[in-house]
Amino acid sequence: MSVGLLYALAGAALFAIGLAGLLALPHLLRKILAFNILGSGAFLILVGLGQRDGSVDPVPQAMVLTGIVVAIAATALALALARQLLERTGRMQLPEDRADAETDDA
Amino acid sequence: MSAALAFDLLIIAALVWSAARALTVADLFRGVVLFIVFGLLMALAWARLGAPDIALAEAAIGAGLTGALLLDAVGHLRAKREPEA
Amino acid sequence: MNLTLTLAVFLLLNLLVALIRVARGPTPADRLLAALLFGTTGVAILLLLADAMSQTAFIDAALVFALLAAISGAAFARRAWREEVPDDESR
Amino acid sequence: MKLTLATVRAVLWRSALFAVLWWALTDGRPDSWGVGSVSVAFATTVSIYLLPPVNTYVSRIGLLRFLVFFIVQSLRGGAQVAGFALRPRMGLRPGFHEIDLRLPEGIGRVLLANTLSLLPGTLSVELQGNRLCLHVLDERAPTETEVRAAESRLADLLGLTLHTTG
Amino acid sequence: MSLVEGASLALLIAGAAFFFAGTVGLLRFPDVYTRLHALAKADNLGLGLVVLGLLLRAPGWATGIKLVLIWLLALLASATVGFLIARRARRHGIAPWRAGDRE
Amino acid sequence: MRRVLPVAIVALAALFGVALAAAMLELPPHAVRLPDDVAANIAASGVAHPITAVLLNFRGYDTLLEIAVLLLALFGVLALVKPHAARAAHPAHPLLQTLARLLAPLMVLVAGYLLWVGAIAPGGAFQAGAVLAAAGVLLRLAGLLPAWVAPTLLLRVGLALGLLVFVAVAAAVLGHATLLTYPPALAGGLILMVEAALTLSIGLTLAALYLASTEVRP
Repeated sequence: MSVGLLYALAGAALFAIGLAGLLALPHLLRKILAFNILGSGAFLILVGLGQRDGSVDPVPQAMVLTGIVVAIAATALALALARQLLERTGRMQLPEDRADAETDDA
Repeated sequence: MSAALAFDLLIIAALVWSAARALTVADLFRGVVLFIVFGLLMALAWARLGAPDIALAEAAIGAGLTGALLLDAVGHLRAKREPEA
Repeated sequence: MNLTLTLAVFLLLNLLVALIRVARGPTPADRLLAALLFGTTGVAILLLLADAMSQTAFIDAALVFALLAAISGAAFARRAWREEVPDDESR
Repeated sequence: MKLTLATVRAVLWRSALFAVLWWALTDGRPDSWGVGSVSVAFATTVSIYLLPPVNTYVSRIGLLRFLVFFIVQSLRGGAQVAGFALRPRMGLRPGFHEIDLRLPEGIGRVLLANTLSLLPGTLSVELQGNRLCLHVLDERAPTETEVRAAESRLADLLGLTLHTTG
Repeated sequence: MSLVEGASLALLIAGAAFFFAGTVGLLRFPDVYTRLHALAKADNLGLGLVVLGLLLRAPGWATGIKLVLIWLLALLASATVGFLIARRARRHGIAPWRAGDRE
Repeated sequence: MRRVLPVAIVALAALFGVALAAAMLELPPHAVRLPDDVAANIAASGVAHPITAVLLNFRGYDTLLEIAVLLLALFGVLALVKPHAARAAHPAHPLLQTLARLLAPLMVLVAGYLLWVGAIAPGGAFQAGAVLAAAGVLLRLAGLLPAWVAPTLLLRVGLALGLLVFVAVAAAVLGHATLLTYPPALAGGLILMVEAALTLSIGLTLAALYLASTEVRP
């Protein structure tokens, strides 16, 4: 198994973890972390699969580079929105999640 | 087992572990610290994948911006809470 | 047998052991210390990888790491670990 | 900013320093100086803006002596901490130690606080005015003498005069 | 193995040993201040020795200067961050561990 | 019900991950060899580093859209900041200030280096922009940069510069060929120009994102 494929498989695991977290966790800050983990998983899959035969492929690398910068911009925007929600409602959770949130905001 | 394979497996195990823990630990601040660690590990992973461009970007953004943004958010959240015991 | 790579593996292992401190705490600062350790050790690992994989670009990555290492710590001390006294701005 | 001799000298020295760093970064490639000259100019401008030049004189012999002192003490510091960490019974005797600095206000005190954090047995904890609070690993160690030694080296380096405490 | 190579190897291994000591200190030392000592000193010496070891293998002056610059930056960062965190800890009223206390 | 839903989500996500991994293991060898295409065309791209060639020449649209996305995110954040709600900088301890005063010029220099090196080796506008933004973050943490109030005209120009230069260059070469296809003789110089503007734009936008998003007040 090549190094690329190994990391691509790790990327799949990270993607799954991020996806589960994004959907299941009520706290918005956790959702943002989960979103970033999901993104990192996707990036690893892209680059890892791109070079699973051992050669370096610049195209997915360039795409991931763009993706990282977009991800940080999205994170900053999401954090700002979450803060706004905190100011408005006093909690960092979406209204529909509030009913079943009990443990997560330590 | 070659040193390279050992390095890759360690990195991957640490990546998956820190990602899972960052989302599941009870304390939010601990989650953020684990996420910062996750970002630094990602930079090493990119280096091992032979993608120094991405390693550079991840190092710059992971160390410089993500950490600052998230720590700021945690501080904001704490300040909004009742003073802790 | 590549010795610099073996040393890099050793440092990585070392780093993962240090993560126990994140779990143990007890103060937020203690938890962050492990992340700060990642900064310096990460620089060393990248430098060793640069030697082992003959990729000089990793030295640049290490330089960026070292240059920005202070930011997380400063953000923590200035923003995350505030005084517990609630002042007007934190209401 | 007024164009004084100090400013001109600072600009020259700092751009020379940045140029050397640029040379090192780019591995001495001659075709880099197009971007390089602009970068060096920017870096120097930012530096002059953030750290306005003051009339301090950096003694070259002082610098050399300070460097030797610093490296030797760093080695000792690392060895000491490693010793404490690896010994079965650590034998730590930590505590706070307050001290009044004789260095004048400014960069000297900041540098001293940073240097002491890297020297054996001491970690700067608070610096307010001329009062420096240190955390020491061993209360029985002669902290006072070590701080004074570092202080004089720094004063030599920066050409500062020490106040007498009293 | 030439003399330079041997020296470089020895320095690298010594550097790794100091990183190890730093980790042990981080785990064993009793309070946040002493742990900061471990971080600031053992690590910088660790990185310093690793840099020195790689310096002996560096292809030219330029790489050498880069490596030394990296070390200096790490020194400056860790001294300042150590100070900031220790200061915050003291402000929070975290008392230092004294000999005789239990961890 | 409350406990069942998260468990179901985790199970489904795990299933998804396994399916993804299985699909990757079954994947046939590459049908198209993109690295060969890149290698074949790199001589005409104006730079020697394949990733920079892809980002700014072969797939220039991606980068163009990316900088637009960055600006959009900043607009989003700025919409949340009440004007003049921002506070003046609260000066940090002299030690942190000194660190920032020493490091910020170095960050500028390193950003310049990353920009230059992108033409021949790993590096480029993104990395340079990120380092530049980090300088802004550090200065803000040290209390040396005022909090975000409202962008001045000069700042606005700086923010938009990357996008503007990119579009201007694209328009200028439009008559020559299709959009964002540079004439090979000029490609190197044009890419450097675009990259310099991009670095400034990305750096300012990321720094502004940090400054503004940490100042959100009702």
